[in-house]
Amino acid sequence: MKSTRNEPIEESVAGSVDRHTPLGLTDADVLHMYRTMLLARAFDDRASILFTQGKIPFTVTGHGHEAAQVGAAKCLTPGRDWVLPYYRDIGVVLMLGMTVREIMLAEFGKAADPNSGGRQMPKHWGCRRLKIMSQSSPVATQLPHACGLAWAMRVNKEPGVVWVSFGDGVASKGDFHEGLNFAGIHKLPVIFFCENNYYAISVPFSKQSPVERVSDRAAAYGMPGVSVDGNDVFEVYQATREAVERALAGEGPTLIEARTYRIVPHTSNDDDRRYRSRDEVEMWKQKDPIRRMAVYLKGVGLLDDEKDARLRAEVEAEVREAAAWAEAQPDPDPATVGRFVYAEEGSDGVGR
Amino acid sequence: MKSTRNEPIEESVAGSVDRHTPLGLTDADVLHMYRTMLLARAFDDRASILFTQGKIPFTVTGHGHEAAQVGAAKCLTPGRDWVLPYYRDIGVVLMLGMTVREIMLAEFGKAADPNSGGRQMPKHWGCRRLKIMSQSSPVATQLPHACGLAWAMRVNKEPGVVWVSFGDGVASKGDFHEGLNFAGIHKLPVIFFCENNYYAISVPFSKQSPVERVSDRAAAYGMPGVSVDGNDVFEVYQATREAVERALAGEGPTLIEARTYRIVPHTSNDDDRRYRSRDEVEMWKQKDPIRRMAVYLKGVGLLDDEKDARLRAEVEAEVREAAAWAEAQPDPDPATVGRFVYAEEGSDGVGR
Amino acid sequence: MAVKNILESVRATLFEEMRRDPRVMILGEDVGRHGGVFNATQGLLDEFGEDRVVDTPLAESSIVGIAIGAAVGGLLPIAEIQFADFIHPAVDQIINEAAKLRYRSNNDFGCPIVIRVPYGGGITGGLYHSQSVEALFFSTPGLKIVAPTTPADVKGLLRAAIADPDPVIFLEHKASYRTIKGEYPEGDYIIPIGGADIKRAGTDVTVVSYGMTMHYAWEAADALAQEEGIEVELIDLRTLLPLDRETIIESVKKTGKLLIAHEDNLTGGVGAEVAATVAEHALMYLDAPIRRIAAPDIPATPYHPALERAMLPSKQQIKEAIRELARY
Amino acid sequence: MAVKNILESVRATLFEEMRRDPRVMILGEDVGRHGGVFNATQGLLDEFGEDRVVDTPLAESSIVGIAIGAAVGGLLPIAEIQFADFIHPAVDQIINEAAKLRYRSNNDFGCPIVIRVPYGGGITGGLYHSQSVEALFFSTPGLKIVAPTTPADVKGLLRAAIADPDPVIFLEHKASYRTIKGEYPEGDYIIPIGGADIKRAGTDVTVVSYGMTMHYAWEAADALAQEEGIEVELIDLRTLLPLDRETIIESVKKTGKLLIAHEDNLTGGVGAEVAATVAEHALMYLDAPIRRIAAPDIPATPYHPALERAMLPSKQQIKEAIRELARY
Ligand SMILES: Cc1ncc(C[n+]2csc(CCOP(=O)(O)OP(=O)(O)O)c2C)c(N)n1
Ligand SMILES: Cc1ncc(C[n+]2csc(CCOP(=O)(O)OP(=O)(O)O)c2C)c(N)n1
Ligand SMILES: [Mg+2]
Ligand SMILES: [Mg+2]
Repeated sequence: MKSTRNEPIEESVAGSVDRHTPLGLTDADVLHMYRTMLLARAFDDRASILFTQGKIPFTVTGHGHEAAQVGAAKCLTPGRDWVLPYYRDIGVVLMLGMTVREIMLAEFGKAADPNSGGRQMPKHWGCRRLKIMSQSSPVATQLPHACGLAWAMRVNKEPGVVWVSFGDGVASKGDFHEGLNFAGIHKLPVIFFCENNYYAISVPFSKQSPVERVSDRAAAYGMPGVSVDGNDVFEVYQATREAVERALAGEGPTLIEARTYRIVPHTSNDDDRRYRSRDEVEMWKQKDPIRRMAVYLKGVGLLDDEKDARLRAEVEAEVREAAAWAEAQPDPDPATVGRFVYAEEGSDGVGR
Repeated sequence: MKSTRNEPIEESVAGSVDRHTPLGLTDADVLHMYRTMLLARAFDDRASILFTQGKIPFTVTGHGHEAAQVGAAKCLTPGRDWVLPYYRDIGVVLMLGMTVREIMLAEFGKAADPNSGGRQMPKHWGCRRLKIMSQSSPVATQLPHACGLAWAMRVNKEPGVVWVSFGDGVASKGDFHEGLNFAGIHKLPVIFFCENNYYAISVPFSKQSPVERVSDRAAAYGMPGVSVDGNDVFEVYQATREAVERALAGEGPTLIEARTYRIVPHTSNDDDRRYRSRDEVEMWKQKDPIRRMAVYLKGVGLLDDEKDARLRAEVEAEVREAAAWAEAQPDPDPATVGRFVYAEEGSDGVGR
Repeated sequence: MAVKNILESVRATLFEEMRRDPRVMILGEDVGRHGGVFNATQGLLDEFGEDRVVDTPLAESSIVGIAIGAAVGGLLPIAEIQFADFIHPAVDQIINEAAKLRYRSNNDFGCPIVIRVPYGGGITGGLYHSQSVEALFFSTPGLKIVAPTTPADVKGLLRAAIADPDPVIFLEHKASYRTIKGEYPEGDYIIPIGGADIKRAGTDVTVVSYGMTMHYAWEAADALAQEEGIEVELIDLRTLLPLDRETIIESVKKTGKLLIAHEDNLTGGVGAEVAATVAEHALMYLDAPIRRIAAPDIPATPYHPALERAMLPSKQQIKEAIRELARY
Repeated sequence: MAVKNILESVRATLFEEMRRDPRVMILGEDVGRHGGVFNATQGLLDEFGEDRVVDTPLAESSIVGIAIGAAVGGLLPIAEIQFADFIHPAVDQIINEAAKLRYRSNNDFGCPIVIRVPYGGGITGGLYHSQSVEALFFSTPGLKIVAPTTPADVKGLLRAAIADPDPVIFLEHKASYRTIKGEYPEGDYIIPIGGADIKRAGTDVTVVSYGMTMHYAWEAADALAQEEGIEVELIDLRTLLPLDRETIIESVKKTGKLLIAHEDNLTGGVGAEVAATVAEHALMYLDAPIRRIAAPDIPATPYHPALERAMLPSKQQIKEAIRELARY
């Protein structure tokens, strides 16, 4: 497992060596992964346009994180594993089966948004059907939740793992420490997945961390820590699969750091020119994980320009259609603003 | 620096090799250190008696931690360094210059108690004169305070270090993580001193920590971590002195773990038979740091039975006298209960 | 019926509930091998094992956070915070997570956790082993706060809290643990959360209280009835949130006089909301200004008993206030 | 005099104070290179350097904890919490440490820190970028809480907060940042903490408010005076803690009618204490039940604008309540 900074695309994926078959991934798998990366990107591009058009008040996107998200989520089993993705993780929830229309409902804060019915900002995931636990905005709180879910699975003898993701900024927080500590003590089947994009909004990693890698912190919790090139979907897949296997085998948690870059501002409210150079951003755009995946797929003969163009047109159409559809869906009814502060009489009670 | 469990006394201190002179400690120094250890112990024995007699409602003691405390405090410079000792650290505050009478005032919660005027439980240290920052009961909060003090010293170009102590239980808390992280990032002159007695009340170290040593966590914060035999005053002294030197040289913080044992219950409210065997406690009583120090001093010819008895009688008398004196001092005036919620008009204002 | 003190009632109810429902689990500092620093969980580890009785590290934020996750995973966790004074690191998990989980997920997720919190002064605990923390959580919709005062109420409300689909803070007054004794109802006894209890009916003055102060008010009321013929209607809130406004309003409509007494400090306390409720909904029934008795606005109970006594509301204070109101 | 909006007033005051006193420092997330997510600290790093403008890790408990230590070490730290919604992890440091340091040390130590907190809804921030957190701290003796509403008040009170020897929570309503403009006083302008401000004198109804809601109340009052001749006495609390009870009581003694309006939710809000104070100390002057307008008791402002509007108190609501009170 490499733990250095990402290499330029040319070096790491050029050529035509088949990397996916040895990992047990079929051609269909990798094409689906690629398509999901494209879909995530197309969605986020569309969301940014909707924001610019003034159709939605806010958005946050995963631009640049797609390989990390799709590579990791490919290792999860929807319906078996509990998943606690963070606000950039559109690639994760797409892989788990949340539909583009569903996500678009959240973007508009519509009544039918399965995540929160328009009560939370977009990309604040949550969906019992997919075992995606509802996420808040305060960061790091979800790490202890992941431990509690893992405890319940252990006690209830339910198979599976808990996968929880977060940014590099989160590694500074108390709840990060308390969560990893508990998981380490009890060897819980939790995969802690950090998408290190080197910034917490504007604060560079060097001002957040005294150590070079987030994974350097794993040893303090008696668990393995691995750093991977987060723009390389196969490195991420391999590390996550190994972590899932360890967890399922009862060997406990793993901390994975996927080193990547957010190639756009923090959110639609942010102006990243204040805190980082255009050169730096450009340099990382050259390492765009989607381009890298395309180069790979072409190298191994699974993709050509025409097919690529078709796929891109497809996802673009899907996203446009979903946006138009979602925009036309009913807004939340103001009369519902007071509902579900507490469970309502006749609801299905405890646990819901 | 050894990082194994404490050895039985016989092996580690028998013989007559001079260990203190090479460390730069004079004979007077080590005799003073020994006397302070005796004084701390005598004080705590007396406090326990006062509790049993119903003269004070509560006490918490440092029984067994004396070598760790005195060895560390010997490296500090009163009036220069900021010190944030925790509730077991009677040995530390005695070394810094808090008097037995002053500490006894706190034991009775008397009006003249310099720590809190009877507002806090005993052993909740605080004394501006000695640069001992006021401590609360909630644990771990003091670690970020230590960082803030170090920041102020740096900005104000004041020489010195910040020394902050805590138990093994504290290493589980969010504030531990946030404090060490900040100190590591900015290479602040803070010495994090953990007195690991293997229990947080009843919870054994194995249920608190996935790693064998508290010092194993230092690497996550980019700082050196050392574990020492906390019952060996010279090991503690040496490690602390090195940490002070590093801090003064601008090389940043150190995490020191002094491995020791609380040979009495947690506090006067606790019954430790519920959670640990008498054999275990007996085993550690054999390693009593005071006995070890006495054996050493006798070995190098600085102490004989007669002098030892005289010293013990002296400290015993001092403590008894202080108890009698303190008991007779005025209680806090109930009319003062509302004072100093905020600064009062005409007080010396900001910073006080 | 057996007689138990508050502590015994807590413990007995925990045993019953854990036997009844295998989903119930306990977690917190020293709750296992030690049995809790107040002995509330003694014996549970032996009977229910390490899966269901968890000695956690010293880390309150994660204690509540783990409970939340375990609840979503299908268990019914009871988290113990060793002293109310140490609940503050868990405030984010309680207020931003537990209390908002149902609302933010539009009812897709609930958070059936109980947080047991020994609180209150009068035990020479000093500034950090005596705090009342109800005001800290009282402005948090989504939470329920329960503060029972008798062994029977403890059983009935603890069972209701465990059965509740939403997060409940269960306040146990430390000074009552061994001093307050009473009947412990057998079997399926349960008290719905949300209802105040009229501990004593009366016509002259309404007294609203909870916690240890309720017991002082009760003694004061009994004494005044006997000695001076003043008949107090004593309302034990029992549930602080959601507040049972109706019972308070109805009583004040009858008596025209209101005294609120609690140990938490005055400003921003539960008493303020009680007073405001009456000033909004029964103002024209009031024959006298509303009175509040509370701790003074100081950070917490100081350690020395002389200071502690000067701080805590007393039976005598309550008696005088009732008398003044009755005569108004 | 220059005209500035709230945000510009905050920034200008920070510049002035940092120039005036080298002990003043700023710390928080994104306050340095970025200049703050609301731009409140833009330019400070360039002028004052990294010693005095510190980009911290994402860790609120330590942001406040470090500020406390730095204050004891002789600096005057201003900690920024990026959004009020993220202050909860720092509650232990604020309530148990900062607010109790002077009391617990019997005046040996003080804690002169300021915690700047952008708060409030109306900016489509959803459940976690819209919260009002004043009730969370309002029951904490040892703390001061300030919530200025005009650019002049911002300057005067921010200077007072920095000069204050005790910890001050300085609430800045996000919806006011760019919408509220006014004169920015030059020079040594300072407003003592602890005093409410009568923004409008009147004889018919007393309205007590603060924050954005105060502006809605102000508009409502002006409109009612013009349209219907109802003269409102509008009290802007400005300081929430310690509460200026006298100004409120005096006003109610004059008008006999009281409306309290705030954006925080009803139960346990600052309005409850205001109502209780009047019900205790001016009850017999009241000619009508006290009215409170507040957000409903839901966890926070939902994201969709339709839901957000349904939640936040409006000028229209306030107007109607005043009218009803005036006619009572
Ligand atoms: C407790 C808390 N404090 C502050 C914020 C405001 N905030 C939102 S995202 C963010 C930066 C997060 O950085 P990182 O964890 O690296 O994730 P990234 O956005 O870079 O993917 C901050 C400070 C928050 N959401 N929660
Ligand atoms: C935040 C917090 N939670 C709980 C407590 C109660 N408590 C007091 S001491 C203690 C154990 C501390 O253990 P450790 O840090 O190992 O120190 P030791 O007492 O063993 O020296 C606990 C849980 C506390 N003081 N603060
Ligand atoms: Mg990041
Ligand atoms: Mg310990």
